[in-house]
Parts: sequence; structure tokens; C-alpha cells
Amino acid sequence: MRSDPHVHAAGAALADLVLKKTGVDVARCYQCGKCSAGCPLAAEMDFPPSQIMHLLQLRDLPGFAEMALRSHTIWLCLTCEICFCRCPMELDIPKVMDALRHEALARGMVHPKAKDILAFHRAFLDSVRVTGRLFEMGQVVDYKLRSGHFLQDMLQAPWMFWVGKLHLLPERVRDRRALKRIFARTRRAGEKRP
Amino acid sequence: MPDFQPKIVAFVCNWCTYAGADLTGTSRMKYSPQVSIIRFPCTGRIDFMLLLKAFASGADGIIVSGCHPNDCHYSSGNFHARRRWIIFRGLLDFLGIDVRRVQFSWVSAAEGAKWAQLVNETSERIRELGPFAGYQRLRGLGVG
Amino acid sequence: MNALREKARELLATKTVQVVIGYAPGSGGAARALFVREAAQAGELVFDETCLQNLAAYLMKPEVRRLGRAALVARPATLRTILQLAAENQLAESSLLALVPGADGVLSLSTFSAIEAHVAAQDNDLSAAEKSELEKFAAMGLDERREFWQEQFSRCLKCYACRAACPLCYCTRCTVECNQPQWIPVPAHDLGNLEWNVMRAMHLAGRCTNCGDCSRACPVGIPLYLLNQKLCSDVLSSFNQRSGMAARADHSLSTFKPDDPEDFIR
Amino acid sequence: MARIGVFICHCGENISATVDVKQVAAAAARIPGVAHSVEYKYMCSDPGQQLVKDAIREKGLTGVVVAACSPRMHEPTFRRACAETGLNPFLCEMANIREHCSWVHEKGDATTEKAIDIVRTLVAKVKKNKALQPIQVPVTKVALVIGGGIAGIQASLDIANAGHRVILVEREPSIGGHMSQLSETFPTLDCSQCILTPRMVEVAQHPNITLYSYAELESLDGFIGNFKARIRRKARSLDETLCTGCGLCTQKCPTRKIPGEFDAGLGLRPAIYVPFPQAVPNKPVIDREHCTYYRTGKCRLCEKICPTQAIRFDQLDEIVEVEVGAVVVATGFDIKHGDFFPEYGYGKYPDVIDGLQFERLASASGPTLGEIRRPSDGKVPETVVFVACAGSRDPAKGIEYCSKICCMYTAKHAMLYRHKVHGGKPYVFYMDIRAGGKMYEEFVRRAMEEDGVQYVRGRISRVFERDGKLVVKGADTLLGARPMEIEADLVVLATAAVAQPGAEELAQKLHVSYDAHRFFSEAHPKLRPVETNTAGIFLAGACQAPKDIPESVAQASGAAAKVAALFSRSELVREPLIAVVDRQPPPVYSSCVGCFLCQSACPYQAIEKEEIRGRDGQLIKTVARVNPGLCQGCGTCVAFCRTKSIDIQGFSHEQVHAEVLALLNRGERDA
Amino acid sequence: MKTGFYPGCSMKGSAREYSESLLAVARELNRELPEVPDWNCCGATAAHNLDPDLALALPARILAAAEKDGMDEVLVPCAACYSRLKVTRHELLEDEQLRQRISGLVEADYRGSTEVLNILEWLSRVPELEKHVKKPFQRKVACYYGCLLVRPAGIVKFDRPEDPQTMDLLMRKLGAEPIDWAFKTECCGAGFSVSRTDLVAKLSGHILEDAVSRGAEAVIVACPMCHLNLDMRRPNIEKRAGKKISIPVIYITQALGLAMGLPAKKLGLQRHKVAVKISAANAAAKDI
Repeated sequence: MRSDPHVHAAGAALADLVLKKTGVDVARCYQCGKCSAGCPLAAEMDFPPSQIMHLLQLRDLPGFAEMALRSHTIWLCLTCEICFCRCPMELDIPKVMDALRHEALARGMVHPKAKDILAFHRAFLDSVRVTGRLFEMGQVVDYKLRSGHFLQDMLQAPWMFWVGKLHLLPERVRDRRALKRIFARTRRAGEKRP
Repeated sequence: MPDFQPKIVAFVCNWCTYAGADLTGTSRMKYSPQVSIIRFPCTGRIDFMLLLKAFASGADGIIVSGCHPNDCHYSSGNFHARRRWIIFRGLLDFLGIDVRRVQFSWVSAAEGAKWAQLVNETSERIRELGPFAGYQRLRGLGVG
Repeated sequence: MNALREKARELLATKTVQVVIGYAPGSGGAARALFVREAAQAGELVFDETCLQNLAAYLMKPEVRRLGRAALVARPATLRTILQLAAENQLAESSLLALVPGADGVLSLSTFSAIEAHVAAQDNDLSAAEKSELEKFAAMGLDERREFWQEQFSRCLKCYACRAACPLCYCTRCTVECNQPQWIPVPAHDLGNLEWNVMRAMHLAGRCTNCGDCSRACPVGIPLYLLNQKLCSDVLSSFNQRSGMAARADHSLSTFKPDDPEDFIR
Repeated sequence: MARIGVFICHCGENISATVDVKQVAAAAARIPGVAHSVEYKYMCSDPGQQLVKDAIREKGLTGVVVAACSPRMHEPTFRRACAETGLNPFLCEMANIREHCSWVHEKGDATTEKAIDIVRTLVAKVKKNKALQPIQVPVTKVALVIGGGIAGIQASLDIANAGHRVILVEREPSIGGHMSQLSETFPTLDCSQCILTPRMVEVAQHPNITLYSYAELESLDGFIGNFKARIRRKARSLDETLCTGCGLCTQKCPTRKIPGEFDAGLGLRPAIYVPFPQAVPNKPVIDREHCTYYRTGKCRLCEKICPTQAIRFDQLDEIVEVEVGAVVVATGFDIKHGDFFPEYGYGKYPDVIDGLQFERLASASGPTLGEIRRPSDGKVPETVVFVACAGSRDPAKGIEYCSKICCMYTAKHAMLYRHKVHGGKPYVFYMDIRAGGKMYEEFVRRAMEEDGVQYVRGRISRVFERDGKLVVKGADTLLGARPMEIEADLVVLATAAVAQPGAEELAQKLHVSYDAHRFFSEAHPKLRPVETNTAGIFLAGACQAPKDIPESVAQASGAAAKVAALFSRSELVREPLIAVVDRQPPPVYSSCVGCFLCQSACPYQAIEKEEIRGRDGQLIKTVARVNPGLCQGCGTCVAFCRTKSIDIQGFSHEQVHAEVLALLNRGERDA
Repeated sequence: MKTGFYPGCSMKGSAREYSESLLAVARELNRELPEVPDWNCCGATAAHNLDPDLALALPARILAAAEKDGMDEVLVPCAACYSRLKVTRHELLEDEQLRQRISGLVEADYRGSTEVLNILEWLSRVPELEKHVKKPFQRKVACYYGCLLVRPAGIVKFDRPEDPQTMDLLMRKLGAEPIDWAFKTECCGAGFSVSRTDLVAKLSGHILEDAVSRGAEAVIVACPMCHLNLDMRRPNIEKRAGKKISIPVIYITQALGLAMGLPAKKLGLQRHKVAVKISAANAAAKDI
């Protein structure tokens, strides 16, 4: 931790926001690259994790930190925790990724290629909001509507019915009103949902 | 008691904590100015009577700090001190004196950051506990 | 009792000792000390439940020492006091023997090792009643304890009767008499009284053998025994040590173990 | 009536930037007993000191308080200045308003107030100071050097060549240390043993040096000039005076498959062994843990064949007591071993090795006679991955610091590999290259430019085994952190340099301080790098922090110079900050009642019993007395004394009592 | 000691056989596993990706319900749910202010007395598990832990994050021979099963290929998501790899059930995409 209070006081750099929300001080990253070396999806990413950290480190250089928000990386991160596990500085990178996702959503800076991933997550939460539990059938249909991928997975569904894995009717939480209230309260803090 | 500024006396040994506090300074780490240090050769030298005198003279809190176990410059002064404090603390508590006002600690010559943290946390705690009015009232007869 | 008198007579007659320090009936339900220097006088000795005083205190008085070798009628705490004084280099083995009256006669212990063996066999724990009183204190709130002691100490006269009665307060110059610096203010008032009593308790920590004479001596009835019992109990629980168990022993506060408890130290 | 002078230093702006020094000076002037109070920009400068000296003379000061930096910095300066005017130096005190005030608080009234508090406290103290006379103690002109690596060897030779006796203690059967295990040395690539062994022989032959190999320090008591060391000579199971070092026993010993320490576990040795051919002394030792005779009671083959009947199965450890005047600690370092890097398979895969093991592979005296062959199957590796910073600069592994030597030795390893295996492919994964040193950068450039070592900037994430290869998962941070996999035959981890096991215990025996990583602490990080906080004990080499050979040697010579300087005098002057027991005229003699609780509390056995006898020889009383030669001034006895009969000079009851009262603003009534 | 059971959504649907086999095994071991009353979804990846408060609120409601019901611990067999519950517990107990705020959000107070347990911890506690083995599972198996059972190590504090051993030890007790392999804790693609099937095919493909190349006859898992990716996504994996990969993927509870001699059907083995053609008893492969 840096002890000088003045550093954080000046301007609201993204790095400060990350520090506030996650407790992770990106200045501690010394760019060893161990996270990128172990990340299962680093090859798919536009900026591997160590570079995301470096973008945040360039706190005052216009446009750089924003590149992290607009990156595909933050949506590809699987939260597999291997980077955090091996980071010599013990930086909770997955938590930073979460914070960046939330910020990207709030600022409307989601990477275009993340559309499908985002659609899936939204369909998932919608299902939970309505039933309190994930209704896989409903979610898959919802996702297809949101993503436009109608054919994908159609082959799987009959088989899943067949082996008894997919139900036509959802499981439900009894106290669904309570769930709705939770969603209503957290929504205020979170993204502007469509 | 928002603007209560406690008076805290730190009794520290010369070799570890005094040097550690020097390091805090050399490293320019900041801490609360309510604490002042009195230097002793070793924690073994610190007479429990001095702690009583500090409270009697108006201290709201006391820090006693020296070398970590096995690191005493004099090899065992801190071990003797530790025994004395175990007993003294128990007695104070038995007499209804809040032992949270006396913070014992080990701060080595390398632990400048720990010193700053210790002082800040102790000041904060004493600030929360407020002035040591109960003890200071005993001075009523004006002897000090 | 007859055995005790017989033994005293014999010790004096054979000049094994020059004085037998024992008890004689006293006023107010407590026996008083009796110094028997002639065999003929031995018949005055008594020993019963009113004999509470720790006669070891007299061993430290120069006037008594001048009398010569003493036989001391000893209660359990007295024996431990003798050993503690020996451990503090205050008693020569040849200067005394201890008389322990029991159901079947009187035991004469003439060496420190004999006293040690006897002490090791006796019950040196606080009594159940003493323990429960300490527990009651521990259960009280901090403020409640403070108020209790403030009230008690407010009555202290600084008469030092506790000190005079205590066999372990043999210092020729007490801290309270030091005036450069003046550690403890001379007049009796709340602060000075607290400091005096804390100081005395600390100076007895690990040394006191819980004879209780300080409390009995206190003219205003401050339960000083509580402080001493608290410290006895802390010394035992923290260091597994007891005072007055051996004539050559390290004092529990001037020794240490590397793994003494330190959960209160940051 | 006290006449105290208060001298407040600005320390440039170090103090005056946050403390209102004028206000402090004004406040000090109002303290009763203060006769003079001034502030000045640099009190420690010549004119500043002159200010103090002039005031002492002109104002007839009886005490001086210099409010400036820590007494650890300039107390000696101002005490000397006082002494020059004839004022007893112990009547001068430092009020630390820099490290403990101006540097740690923000500018403001509270900070100035605190500075005034500190000054008032020290004024109260100095009023109670007494003039003291320094103590003279004799010096035993023998040095104890602990550790026989290159640092210990150098220190021993330098001290011995200065004409003083040296006792060199080495834990292992031979001196030589890590340097004797190295193949070549950077940046010259000269053979390590070739340059080391002549020094080892010189140690063995030097008339001033007594070598105790296979020995350890048991305890050290005493103080500068007058230490007493107890050394445990571990049983070699051998009469060294008879053994000729012929080596017959080591050749015939039937128990031969013990992983050898000298070869970092890669080679095998017998149960009776000499660690390496050039060992000094060249006398074997029996490893009792593995020896058949000690395990089963049968064998004794070595005893039978020894031409001089030197084997002693019943030999016991021997304790040697020596008196020495100074100690040089040169116990060196270790590297991190074991299950330290599960993600790299270190300790799991035989072909993931550490730097020291690679040294042995590359060394002509090593298990492969200098051929690079991997441990698992003896194959010559076609691809070798070298990993720098394996555990160093890694707070998650508990080691924040840079091990300092790895950048250089890794470059050396990669070069040696290229020299020995033509067509071999060396990769070095690194974070930064730290090549500060004479010819060091050039050396690393040579590895890249001439020897074709491929450097990849990044830390590897994982090593796993697949089809007989070690798959190294890394990323090149210079290429967009692009992940890469290298199939290697051998992986060499430059594991962190750490303190020796047992460093903590040794520090405790010596009463020297050590840091969080158990490296021994120097007295001052810049200005007293070879001294410890304990006078008379000096440091050399990597026991203080990771160091390479030239630095270790330089520090060893520095420590030796310090020892020689100490031994240049026959007597030392010590500060008289020691305990004294009160003495009074008859009939009291002393307020001490002779309970001797102080005696068991004293860490130095400095408290003696003194019998006071009358003119007739009759014992009047037995009281405590402090032996001023032994007392180190901790004051533990003082706090135990119920009659306040023991006091400590410099931190007396009166002094500290006055400080407490003054600090809390209540000192004036007492004044 | 009351141990509750949090099935999570997938164990009611796509991972039905995990639940079936767990309950069958629990019955056999005489262990009661009452469900957490009126439990809800833990929020999974979606919640923590999109909404930090929701990511804590959903698990907090579950924990509070379990605590209120007097459960000393909750068994969470799904590794993903386990991670969410464990992380939430950690964060709430670390930060009292946060705990109070989240308690307000979910209208229930979780004080931290209920612990969170994964399936391996639960099984490791069964005394003398080997005594229940009737048909030793004499197979070379690849124990696949995935990510969230062992990471983040500082929070889950379970086994070691690199080369963990708990499942290997359990399988050894069942008579199996766990192989030493490189992908024990590599990620399978997790929540991308539907949205980025291509990536799942790649990551899961690497895992299966390593297991097969080292002679494993089955992959043992303890997570419905891992199972989904390794089993149900097998067509995608095979398509990407350009070859047939027939190694079955078995929940540890199924392996245990087989070793205890329970019928395959009771353990839901028929619901797998990749046919499980091994029985526990012997090396002679036989269809079940």
C-alpha cells in the first residue's frame, strides 16, 4: 500500500476506482507476466491480464485506462482464479475484472464481441429474478432470443429431455417476492438494465 | 468526544523500538502526534511504578514496547519485562483499571511501519475510551 | 498441646534453641505471640484455631534474632514463609527450627529440606472459598471492581500496619520512603493510597505465601488478602510457580520462560 | 541551581518545515532552569557546535539539551563538543524532534507542541544527570570468525596478517563454503576452485589461525574486547592428529549411496567422506546417521584398514572455551529448497533443479565431471529453460527482496551450457536484468550476443511433464504478453537466496539483531555496514544480505579492518551507563537488604555478593554489588529492586521519573 | 452437528445425476442431508459479472436461511456454487459494514456461524470410507478438481492450489489408481458452455487429451459445470480435436456409489452423454 494520501486524492483515475471497489492497488503490479502466462484464455484476449493491469497503471495518460474498459479481455475472463493464485504480488485480478465489467456496463463501453456472453448472463439473471432459481430451459430460450443464435444447442435440447436433464416447467422459490425485492434493490446500484 | 486529544506516553527500549521509531521517521511515515517517547535502555528497566506515575500525571494511555522475544539486545530483559507485565496487567484489571489503556508490544528496529500503525491504533483506541477521568479524579487532592 | 509444651521444654532445656516463638491466648478471639525463653514458661503455650499469626515475621526482627536460635510454632503458611525467606537469602538454616503441631504430637523440622518435604505434602492451593471469591471478583464488571477498590482504599490511613505485619516486608528502606524521587506521596489520599497498595501487591507478587496477616493487621479492614490471592493465582496459572516451596528457588518474577504467555502483546 | 542550555536545530528544513522552531526556542527559554535557548539551521555543523561551546563557556551552563535528530545520530558529536569545553559529556542529552516528531507529523500546532514537550522532557532529565567517568576495559586480541566460506576465509587471513590470532569456526567438515561448489565465476568465467583453494590452504598453514572445522558456536558471553566463546567440536569419529588424509577409508567404505551435500544432492558419497578433494582440512568425517556401524553395530571396516589407526568410533563432541575480543560473523546464505514452487514441479520432477545443482553439473569436479546431463536419465538436454527470480521479488512466497546474484549466475549458466552443449537451446525467463557491477552488463550482453542465449521477458506460470519433456508455460511481456509453451529437457530455477538455517538461533546466541528474513542487521544501512548493534561483533558476506563474491570479500576485509582497529589499542573506553548499588556510611552501609532477586534477573551474572564486615571481621550484612566490567546497563535489576537500592547511570530513577512528570506538563512543580 | 445441503440449480436439472448419486451414497452412509429451506440460485458467474451487490446478496440469503435453520454447515456439492457461497461468507465476515448492508438488502442476517463445505471435504470426513467399498473401483482415473474447489486458496483454504491431493486420496480409498497429470486444476471453460462453446471445446479438449494420453480410463469430477463441459460438450470437443474421445466423465459420488455396489441406474449413469462403459468391479469392461 502506498502511504502517501495525496496520490489517491488527485483525480478519479480508474485505478483509484478499482482500489476503492476491490482493495487492489494496481500500482503493486510489476508486470512480471505470470498471470498472462497461466491464463487459459490469454491467447484469445486483446489485452492479456498483465496488460490490463498496465493500462490501469497509466492512470493519467488519456485513453489508456479506458482501453481496459473497452477490452474483450474483461468479458473473456472466466474467473478461474489461476492468476490470483500465482500472482507474486497477491493481486486479486479476477476481482479487478469484475470491477471493470461493472464499470464498462455503467459507462456503456462493452466490447462488441462480448454481446453473446453478456446476453447469456442477462438471460441467466432474468431467470433467477422470476423464479428464484435458474430455469435452464427458460434461460436457453431467452438467450437464443437475445443472442440470435437459434440453431446453436438445438441439437442438445431433445437429448437433455430424453435423459431427464431438462424440465419444461421451472423450479421455484416459495418466497419469490423477497427475491424480487433483492433484485430491485441491487439494480439501483448496478447497471442500467434493458 | 470528537476533539479529545489523548495524551499517550510511550516507554520504549533503546535498541529495538526506539530505533524502529527512528526508522518510521527516516521513512517519513506519519502517525498521530499525541504520543511521546521516553527512552529506556531495555524494557527490563521499565518500573511498573513509572506507568502509575504516568497515569497519575495525566496520561490517558501508555505504550510499552521493546524487542521481540529472543531479540533483546541484553538477551533477556524483555522476557523479565513480559512476566512483570503479565502480573501487573492482571492486578490493574482486578482493581478495575481498564487495561486497554496500556498497550504492550514488540517493535523491532526494522519495524518502522509497525510503530506507526501501533501508535495510530492505540491513539484511536484511547480516543474512543476518552480521557482517563476515573484515574485523574484520584488526583483530587492536588498531589502529583 | 501438651506435646508442644513438652517439646518446647526439651528444646530449651537442652539449649537446642534459645527461644521458642509460639502462641498464648490473646484477646478478641486471636492468640498472641509468646516468646518462651525459659523451659518453665513453656506451659503457657497454646495451639488452637485462634493461632493465626504468621510468626515468621519475628524472625526478621533484629531484636528477636539477637536472642539466638529460635524454634517457631508454624502453621502451613509459616513454613512456606520460612522457605521463601531462605530463598531470599534472609535466613540461615542453623538459625531456626520449625514446630508443627499435629493430631499425633508435634513435628520438629530442623532443616530446610525437612520443611520442603513437609510443605510439598501439604495443600498449598487456595481454598475453595478463596477461589470462589476470586471468581466472583472476576465476574464483576470493571466499573464495579473499580468502585469497590476505590471505596476500600479511600479508607486506607497509610499506617503501614500491613507492612509491619508482613514477614516478607523486611526491607530496611521501603520504596515509600524514597524521596529522590518521591515515588508515593506521603499523605493518605486516593491516589497515594492506590499507588501504595498497588506497589505493595506488586512487590509481593510471586513472594507472598498467603498467610493473611496483612488483612488481619489492617485497622480499617481492607481485604488486602484479595490482592495477594489474586497474584498467587496469576503466578500459578501463568508461570506454574508458587512461592515458598523451596529454600533455594528462583523468584518467579526475576526468572522467565521463553514461552511465557504473551497474547496481550502486539 | 541548574543552568541548562537548549539548542534547537532546524536540520536545514527537516525540522523547521513542520515544527515552529522559534516557538520551541521561546517555550524552552521559559522552562525553569533553562539559562539559554537558541535555534540554528545546522546545529551539527562546525558553527553550530561552536554555538554550543561558546554558550557553555559564556553562560556557565551545567547541562545541555540539543533538540535535533535521534541520539543514535549525533549524540557523540555533541557530547564531544561539550567535553571540549570541559563540561562532562554525560551532562548533554539529545531531544529527538526530528525522527520522532518533525518527520512523522504534519506541519501544525500539535507538532510544535509535541516538540516542546520533548524538549521539556529532556531538560527535566538533564537537570538530574550526573557527571560520569568512562570505564576502561582491557582487550583480548584474539578474533573469532564464524563461518569458513570466502568471507570468513578473507576476514581470517586479513586479521591474521595484521598480526592477531584468529579462531575460525566452520560448521561443515571443510572450509570453502558455497564458493567451493561453484563451477566458474562471473564475470570472468575463471574457475572458482582455482582461485579459492590457494586461500583455503593459506588458512590451514597460517601460524596465527586456529581452524575448528566441523564445529559450531555453542554460546557467546561477555562484551567487546572480552568475549567468552564456547565452541562445540562435533565428533568426526577420527583422531585428526593421526589421520594422514590418505583416503583409504573413503575408498573402502561399503555404504556409498548417500546423496552428497557438496554435490547438492546430485552425486553420491560414502558414509566416511571428505566433502571434496581439495577439502581443508583433508580429513574425513563419519556420517553417523548413515554409517553401517552406527546403525547396526557391525562393519568397522574403516577402522581395520586405517594405516594409522585414527578411527575413533567412541569419540564425543568436545566443548572448547576461548576468550576473544571481537567476533566476525560470516555464516553466509542458503538457497531456497524443497516444495517451494509446486507450480514449477520443483522437488517433484528430477529435471527441475536449482542454480546450485546446475553449478555442480557444470563443474569438472561434479557428479557428471562437468558434462551437462540431466539428473533423471543422464541425457544431454537439448533445450534448457533458466528461470530467474524463482522466489525472489515474490511477496506471495514471503520474499520481497531481490537475491542480487541470480541475474548474473543465470547468464553464466546459460553461457556455460552453450559452451558445453553445441546446438543446445538456452532460454532465460527474466523480469529485469540487474547487472550493476564492473563488467557485469558486458557479461550479460555477451551471453545474448555471442552465445545466443534467448531472453524472454516474463515470469513463467507453470512447468509440467509431458512425454518426457518439461512443458514450460510462459508469456513474453514484450510481445503483448503472448503466452508460449517451451518443451524443455531441463529447467533451472534461480531460487531465492535466503538466510542460513539456524541464522536466528545464532543471532540470539550473539545478541545481534536480524531482519524479517533472518539476515543479520548491520548497525546502520549506509554508514556502518560491517558492524552490528552489538559492539565488537562484525558482519562479513551474505549472512547480512545476498552478495556476490567480490562484495563478500570486500566486506570481509572491511570487518577485518574494524577488528584490527579495535585490537590496535590495549584498552577500550566504555560508556559508564551501568548499574550501581547504593552505598551509605555506617551503620547503614547500603539500603540493599540482600534479597538478591536482582542476581537471578541479571543476564550477565554481573551482580555479586559483597560481605560487609566490621573491624572485628564480624559479618554485618551481605549486600549486592555490580561488577562494572560485566554490567551492560540493561537495568533489569533496577526495576526489581524493592528498596530502590540499585540505580542505573544515565537512566536513573530520578532522571526517568522527572521525564515522565515533565512530559505530562507537570514537571515544573517538581523542579 | 447439523449438516445442511445446498443443491443449487444445476443439480435439479442438467446435473441431476450428481444429486441422485450423492443422495444415494448419503443414504448408504447413514448421513442426513436436509436441504436449505427455500433456497435460491447463488447467482453464479452472471451475478458477479454484472452486479456486485447481487453477487453477494443471493448467496447471503442462502447462508442466512441455513443459519436460521440451525445448520452448522452446508454441503455445497457444486464447485461453482461452493465458490460463490464461500467467497460471500469470507467477504461478509471480513467487513462488518458490508455485512450489515447486504443483510439489509436480503432482509436476513447472516452472522457467520454456518460454515460452507465442499463435496471432497464432506467425503474426507467419512471415517473408514474404504470399509464401505464392496467393488473396488480398479481403474486408472484422472482426478479433475477444476478451478473453484482449490482457488482462491486464501479464501477456500482447502487442500493446496497446485497439485491438490484430496480427491486422489479418496479415489485411492475406492481402489482406483489416480494418475499424475497436468490438468488437475486447469479451467474447463466454465460458464462459457453456452455462450462461447468454441472456447469450452478448446479448454476442455486439452484436459481430456492429457487424461487420455496418460492412460486414464475415466475422469472424476466434483462440479456440474465441469461435467457439463467435459461430457455434454463432447461432440464439440471431438469436432474441434478432429477425433473421437470416448473417456467417460464420472462424478465422484457416482464412483463412490459404484464402489459401494449401488446400481448404475440409481446413480444416474444413464444420463451421461458419453456412455460409461466401465463398472467398478474389475478390469473387464462391460456395458451397464
